Amino acid sequence: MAAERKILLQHADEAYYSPGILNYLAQGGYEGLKKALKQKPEDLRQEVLRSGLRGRGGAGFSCGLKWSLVDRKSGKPIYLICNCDESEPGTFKDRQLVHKDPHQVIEGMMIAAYANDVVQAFIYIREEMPLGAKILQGAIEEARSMGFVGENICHSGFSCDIVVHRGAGAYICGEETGLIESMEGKRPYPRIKPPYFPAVLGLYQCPTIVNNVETLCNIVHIVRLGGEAYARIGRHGNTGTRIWCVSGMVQNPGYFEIETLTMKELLYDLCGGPLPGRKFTGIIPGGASMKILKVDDNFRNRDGRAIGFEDIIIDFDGIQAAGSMSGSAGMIVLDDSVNIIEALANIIAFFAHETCGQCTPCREGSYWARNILARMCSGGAREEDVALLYDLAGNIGGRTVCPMGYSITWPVRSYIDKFRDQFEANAGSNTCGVESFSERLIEK
Amino acid sequence: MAVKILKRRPLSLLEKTYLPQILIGLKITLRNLFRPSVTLQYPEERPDIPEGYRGVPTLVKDANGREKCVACQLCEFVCPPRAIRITSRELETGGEDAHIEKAPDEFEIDMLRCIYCGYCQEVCPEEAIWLQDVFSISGYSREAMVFDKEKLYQLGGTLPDNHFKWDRKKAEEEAAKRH
Amino acid sequence: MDVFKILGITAKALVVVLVLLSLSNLAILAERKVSSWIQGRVGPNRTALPIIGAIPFLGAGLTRLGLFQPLADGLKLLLKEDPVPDHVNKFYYFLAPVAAFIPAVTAITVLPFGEIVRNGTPRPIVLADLDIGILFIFAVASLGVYGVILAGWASNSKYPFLGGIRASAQMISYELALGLSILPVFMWTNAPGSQAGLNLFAVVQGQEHFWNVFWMPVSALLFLVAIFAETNRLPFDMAESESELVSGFSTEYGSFKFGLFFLAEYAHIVVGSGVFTVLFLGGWRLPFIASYYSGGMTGAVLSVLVFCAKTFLVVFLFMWVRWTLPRFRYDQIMKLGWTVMLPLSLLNIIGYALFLAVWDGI
Amino acid sequence: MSAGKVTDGRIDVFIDGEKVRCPPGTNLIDLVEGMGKEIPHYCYHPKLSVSGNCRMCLVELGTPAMDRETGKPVLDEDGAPKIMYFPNPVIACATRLTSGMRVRTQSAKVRECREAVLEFLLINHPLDCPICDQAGECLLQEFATDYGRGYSRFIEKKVVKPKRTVLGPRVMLDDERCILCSRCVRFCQEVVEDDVLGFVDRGTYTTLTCYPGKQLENNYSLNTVDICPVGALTSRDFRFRMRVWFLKETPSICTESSVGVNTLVGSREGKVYRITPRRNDGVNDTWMSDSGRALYKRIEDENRLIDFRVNRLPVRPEDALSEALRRLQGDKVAFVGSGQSSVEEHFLFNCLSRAAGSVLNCLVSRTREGDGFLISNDANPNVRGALCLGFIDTLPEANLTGLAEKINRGEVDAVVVHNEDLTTAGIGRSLLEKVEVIYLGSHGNGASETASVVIPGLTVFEKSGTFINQQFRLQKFLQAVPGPPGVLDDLVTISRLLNLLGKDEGRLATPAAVWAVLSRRLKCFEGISFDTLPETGALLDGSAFRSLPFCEGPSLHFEPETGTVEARA
Repeated sequence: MAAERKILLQHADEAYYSPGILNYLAQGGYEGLKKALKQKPEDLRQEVLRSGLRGRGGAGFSCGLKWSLVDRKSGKPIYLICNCDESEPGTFKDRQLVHKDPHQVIEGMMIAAYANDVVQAFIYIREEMPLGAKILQGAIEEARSMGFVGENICHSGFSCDIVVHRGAGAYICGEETGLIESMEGKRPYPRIKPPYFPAVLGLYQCPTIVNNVETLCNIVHIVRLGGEAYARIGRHGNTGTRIWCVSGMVQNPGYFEIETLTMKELLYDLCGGPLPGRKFTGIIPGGASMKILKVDDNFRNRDGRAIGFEDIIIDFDGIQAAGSMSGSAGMIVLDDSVNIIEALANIIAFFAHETCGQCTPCREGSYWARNILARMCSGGAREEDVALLYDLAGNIGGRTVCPMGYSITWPVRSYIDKFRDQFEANAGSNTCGVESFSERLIEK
Repeated sequence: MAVKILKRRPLSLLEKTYLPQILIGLKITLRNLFRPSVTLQYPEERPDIPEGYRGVPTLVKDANGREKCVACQLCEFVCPPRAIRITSRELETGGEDAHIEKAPDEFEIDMLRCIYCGYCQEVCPEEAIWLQDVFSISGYSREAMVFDKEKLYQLGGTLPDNHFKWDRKKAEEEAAKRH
Repeated sequence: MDVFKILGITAKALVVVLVLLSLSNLAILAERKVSSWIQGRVGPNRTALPIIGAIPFLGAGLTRLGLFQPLADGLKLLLKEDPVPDHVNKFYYFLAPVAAFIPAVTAITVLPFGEIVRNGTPRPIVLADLDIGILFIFAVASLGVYGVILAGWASNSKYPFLGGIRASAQMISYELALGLSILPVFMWTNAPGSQAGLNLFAVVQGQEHFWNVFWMPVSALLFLVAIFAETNRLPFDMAESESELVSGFSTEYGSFKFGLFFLAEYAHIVVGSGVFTVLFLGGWRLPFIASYYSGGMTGAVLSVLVFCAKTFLVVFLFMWVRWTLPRFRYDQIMKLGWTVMLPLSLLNIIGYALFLAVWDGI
Repeated sequence: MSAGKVTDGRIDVFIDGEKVRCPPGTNLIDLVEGMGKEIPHYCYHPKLSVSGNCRMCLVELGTPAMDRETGKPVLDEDGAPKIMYFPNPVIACATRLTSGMRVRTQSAKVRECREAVLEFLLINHPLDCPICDQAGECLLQEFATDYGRGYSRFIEKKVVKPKRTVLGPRVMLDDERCILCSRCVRFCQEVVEDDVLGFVDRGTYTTLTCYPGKQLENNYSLNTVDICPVGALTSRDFRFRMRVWFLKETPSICTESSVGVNTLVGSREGKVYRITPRRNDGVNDTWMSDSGRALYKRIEDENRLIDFRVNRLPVRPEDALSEALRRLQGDKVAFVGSGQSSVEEHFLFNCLSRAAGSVLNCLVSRTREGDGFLISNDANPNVRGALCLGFIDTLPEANLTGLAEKINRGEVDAVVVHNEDLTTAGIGRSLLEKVEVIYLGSHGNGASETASVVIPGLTVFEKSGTFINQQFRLQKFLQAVPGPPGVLDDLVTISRLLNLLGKDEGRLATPAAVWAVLSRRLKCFEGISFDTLPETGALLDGSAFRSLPFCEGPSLHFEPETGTVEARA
C-alpha cells in the first residue's frame, strides 16, 4: 500500500497546527533561514542547483538554472516574486500551503531572496484568495516583528521586505510576464520573449525571479537537508516530493504529497479508486490545460518501454513520457459517467473567458472553439465541425506570446484524438445529451 | 501561322446563269411576305422584358422602404463611362436608422453617358442598384437626363428581398446589450 | 382640228398623266409596304386623314394600309425647305429633275392600255396610236438618263458625279440589249402579210392566244433585265447605290426636286412594266379568251383593269427582286451587259430568225 | 565561410536563402521591407515600440547551432554551419537579427500561420468594407487577398461592439472593426505622451476606450487614424466623405510651422479631401499635427481672392499688371515679402525688388509657442528661404517699424505686398492710405482692402515649389489641385512683372525654370534641380546664418544649436 511522503505538508495537516509563527518556530521554523544566512549566496544557489529542484508552477523548469540566468551585472535591483496566482482548474495546492503554513512560504522566500541578492520580494496572490492574503499579511507582520523579514534579518545585515500584492482577477496573471505587467499596474498582457525575459528585464525592467509557492517552500527543505540529500528524494531529474491535487470521479479526492508513485498507487490506494460501478475513462494529469490521457491506451515510460495506464509514474518525466505534462499537478479524473464533449466544452469555455485578448489566435480562436463546442453540446453540430475544431485549435498553440495558446490546442486536439469516436458520433445529432448546455457556456 | 487555302467548288453551268439562285432567293422573300410581321406596335405594344434584362440603372429600397445604398461608391469606381456621381453623408445616430451609418446624399447617374453595361449592379455589395426593365429614357435637356436620387428611387421602387440587413444588425446589437 | 378636239385630247392626256402619277405614288407606297412585309415589318400604318381616317372600320383599315402615307410624303417633299448648294451649276441643276421627269411621263402617250370594240373593230385605248410606238418609247425613255447625268454633273460634287457617270455607262451598255431583245417580238408580229409594223396594239393583238413570254422566254428575260437596268432598279441601281455613293446623282437634291426624281423613277417603273406587259404578257388579254372585250364600254373598262393588274404584277416583281438581290458591283454590271446580255440577245435574234425561217418555210 | 563572421560591424543573414548584410540587431520586418519584399504585419509600426500581438508576421527562424561545451558552431558533414530552426514560428517584428540567422518568410508553414491568423482576425470583423473609410488602404483587405480563404468557416454570431464611439473631437472609433493591435495606444503613450487610450474587457470582447473623463483631444490625435491598420479609428472630418481610392495623393509640405512636416494631399477632381503625413525620418517621422490637416479648408475660404482689381474694381489681368507696373516704375517702392512664400517666389520677388530699385525689403514674422514636437515657434514655413536668397538679411519682425517710418517720412510711396496683412504688422490703415499698395496674395485681408492693385494668388495646394525648413532642409511640394479659374500662379505674375519692367529673365513661370537659374546663381543651391530634388528633401549649409537668433526651440528632429538630431530611440 503506497503512502504519502509529507515534507512540505509535514506539519500543516497535523491536528491543532495553526498558521501562527509560534507554531512554526516550535517545529523548527526559520532554522533554514538562519542556516542560509550563514552561507554565501553563491553557495546557496549551487546547493539549489545540486538539489535538482524543478519549478512546481507548471513548466518544470530547473529552479537553480532559473536563478543562474538572473542578470546580476546590470546594477539594477533584483526582485523576487512569489507566484501565488493559482488559478488552473484542478489545482489547489498553493492555497493549502498559504493557508496552513504561511511561514514556510515566507522562509522560503527569504532564503531565495538572500541567495539572489534580492532587495524586495513580493507575493502576488490571487484576487480570489482574500483569506490567503490576510493570512500572509499577518504572517509577514509576525515574521517582521521577529526579525525574519525586513531590515537586517537575523542580524545578518541582509535586508529584504515582502509586499503582498493582490492580483487583479485573471488567469493570465499566473503567467510570469503577465504577472509582472499586472504588478506594474497594467493589463496582464504577457510580454514578448525576447527581449523581456524576467531574469533580465522583469518587474520595472529589472531582473526578476518569479517562483511558485511550492517551489519556494521546497527551498526551505533543500537548505535544511542539503542539496545532495534532497536530490535523493524522488527519481533522478524529478527530485523532491510533489503535492498532487486529485479531483473528479474518485472516491477520495484531495491533495497528496507524494514522492514517486504510479497512477495505480495514487488513484486506487490513496484516492480509493473509481466511484462504485464506474470506470475511469480519462485523466487530465496536470490541470485543465494539459492533454488528456485515455485510460485504455498503451503508454510508454521514460525509457521507452510500453506500459499500461496503471504503471505511469507520476512525476515530470513519467507523465511527459506518457504523452502529457504534469503541469501544476492538478489531476482531474474522468469516468464513464462524464460526457467527453461536455467536459471539453467546459474547459474551453473557461479558457475563452480567461484569454487576455492580446494575441489574435488565442483571442479569436478560443471564442470560436467555445462557440463550436457549445453548438456541439446543444445540438448544432455539423459533420465538418470536428475537423474544423481540430484544425483551428492547431492554429493557436505555439503562435502566441505566452504558452496559454496551448491551453486551447492541447485539450481540443488530445480530446479529439483520443475520443474521436464520441465526437464523430455526435456530429449531426441533436444533442450530446446535455440539456441547455450552451446557455451555461455562452458568456453573460 | 499556316495559311490554308480553301478550294472553291466550281459553279455548274446552271449556277453560272444565276437564275436558279435568283429564283431560290425570290422564293425565300416571297415566303417572308406571307409571314406575320414581328414588329411590335410600340408604344401600344410593349415587349416582354426577360429576366436579367439590363435596362436603366435604378436605385431600390429594401422591403421596409429604407434605402439600401450605403454610398460605397464602388459603382462610381467601376462605371466605365463615369456616369455615376455620389456624395455621401453620415447619418445621425438614433431613430429608425440607428444601424445605418452612411447613406448617399446625392446620387446622380448621367443617362446620356450610361452604357447599360450593368457593372454597377454587379459590383454593388448592397444590391441597391439594379438595371431594371425600363429601356426608353428621354428628356428635353442634358440636365433632365442626369437622374438624381429621387428619380432613381422612383424608377427603382422597392425590391422585396430577404436581406433585412439593418434589422439583423439591430437584433444582434440588442442581443448583445442583454448580456 | 377644232378647239374641242384639242381640249378633249388635252383632257385625256391630263387624265392619263394624273393616273400615271397617282400610280407612281401608289407604287412608292407599295414599295414601302412590300419591303416591310418581306422584312417581317409592318410598314407605314400611322398616317391618317382627319375625316376619312375617323370613319369607323374603313378609316382604320385605310390607315393601317398606309394609304394616306403617299399624301404625307408628297406634302413633305413639297413643303420642305429647298436648299440649293452654292457650288452647283444652277441652270442645269434645276433642269435635271425636270429632264428626268418629263420623259418618264411622256412615254405613256403611245402605250395602249386597253381596247375598245367599236363597230366590231377593236381599237386601242391609247393617247396616240403610233405605228412606231416602240421606237417612240425607246427614244423618249432613253432621254430620262439625261436627267440623271445632268444632275450628277450639275451637282458639282463627287458622289453625284460618279452616279451620273455610272448611269450613262450603264445606259449605253444595256440599251443595246434592250433594243435587240424585242426584235423577235416584232419579227413574230410582222409575220408575212401582216401590216403591224412597230405598232404596240398590233403586238397585243398578236398575242391573242399565246403570250409572247412563252414563245420567246429568252427575249422576255433579256428585256426584263434590261429594263431593270434602264430604270436604275436594284440590282442595277448604279446611279444611286447608297451604300457607296451616299445617294448617287441625287445627293445634292432635296425637297421638291428630289421628289421629281423620285416620282420619275417610279413612273419609269410603271411605264416599263406596262411595256413589258404589252410586249410579253399579252397586254389586256387573258389566255384562250379571244374576244372577251366585245361588249363595248364594259369590255373596255375590263381590259384596262386587266392591263393594270398585269402591270402591277410586274411592278411587284420589280420590288420583289429589289428586296431579294444584292447590288451588283459596277464592273459586274459592265461585264454582264457587254459579255452576256449583248451576245445573248444577238444569238437570240439569230436563233429566232432561223426558227422563223424554218417555220415559215414549212 | 563568411556566414557568422562579423565584418565591418555588419553581419550576414539569409532571408529565404538570399544573403543580406545588415547591422546587427536590425529589425527583421524593416530589413525585409528594404529588400522590396513584405512580411505582413498589423501591430508593428517602425516608429513605435514592438508589442507583437497581431501574430501576423510569424516567420520561421533558424540560428546556427552552437556547441554548448566549446561555444563553436556545429558543422554539417559538408562543413556548413548546422542551422537549428525553432520548432515554433517566431514573430518577425520582435526579431533582432544576429549573425548567421536564417529566415523563411514564404514557406508553406509560414503561409499556413498567416492564413490562420487572418482567419482568426476576420471571424469577428464586420463586413463593413462598403462603408469603411479604410477600404482601399486597409491592411486587412490587402492581406485577405493574399492569405484569405475566400469564404468563411465561421457560422456563429460575430461579437457586437459599439460602432460609433466618440473618442475625441476629431476621432471616432468603430469598435467592431478594431483588431486590437494597440498601435494607437502605443502612439499616445510613447509619441505624444498623452496616455488616454487603453483596452477594457478581455478576450475577444476587448474594447478600445478612453480613460473615463478624458478624451483623445491632443493635437496629434489624427495620427492614430493614420496608423490604424483597419478602419476602427476614423477621422471625423474625413469620415464618409470620399473613398480613398479616388484620391490622388500629391506630396506636399505643411505650412503650419517652420518644421516643414512632409504631407500627402489627397484630392479628387480639384477638391482636397484630406491631408495625411508623409514619412520623412529626418523631419516628422510618420506624424503630423491635427491643426496642419485642417489647413486645406483655407482653399475655399470666404475671403479668398479670385479677381484682379484696380482701385477695388475688377479688371482684366493684363490691366491689373500694367497698373501694377506703373506704380512699380516710381523710385520709392518698398517690398514686403512673406514667410509663407516658396523659395522660387522669394527669388523672383527679390529680382523684382532689385529691378524696381526697392528702398526697403522686409518680412513679417509670425511667432507663437510651439509644442516642441512638430509645431515650432515660427509659424512661417520659409523664413530661411528668404534669408538664403538674400531678400532679407535679418530676421523678420512682427512690427514693420522701419517701413512705417519711411512711409511717414515720405520715402516710400508704393508698397508691394505678398500675402501679408500690413494692418496687423504695425502699419495702420491711415498710414497705408498714404501709399499705393500692390497686393499679391491668395486671401483678402486689411492690406488687400486698401490696395490699389490686387492680384490674386494661389495657396500652397495649388502650386509647386520648395520651402526651407528650420533645419535648412530644402523640401519640395507639388501642385495638388488647380487654382480658381483665371487666377495666375504667383510665379507667373511676378515673372511677367519682371519682364514688363524690362528685366528679361526669360520665362521663369515654373519652379523648374526658376531652379535652373537659381542653382547657377546662388552658391548654396549649387547642383540642385527641382525635378531631381529627393522626396525627403536636401539639407543645405545654413552655417552662414547660425549667428541669427532664430526663435525655434527643440522639436522632433531639431535642436536649435545643431540643426538636426538623430531620430529619437
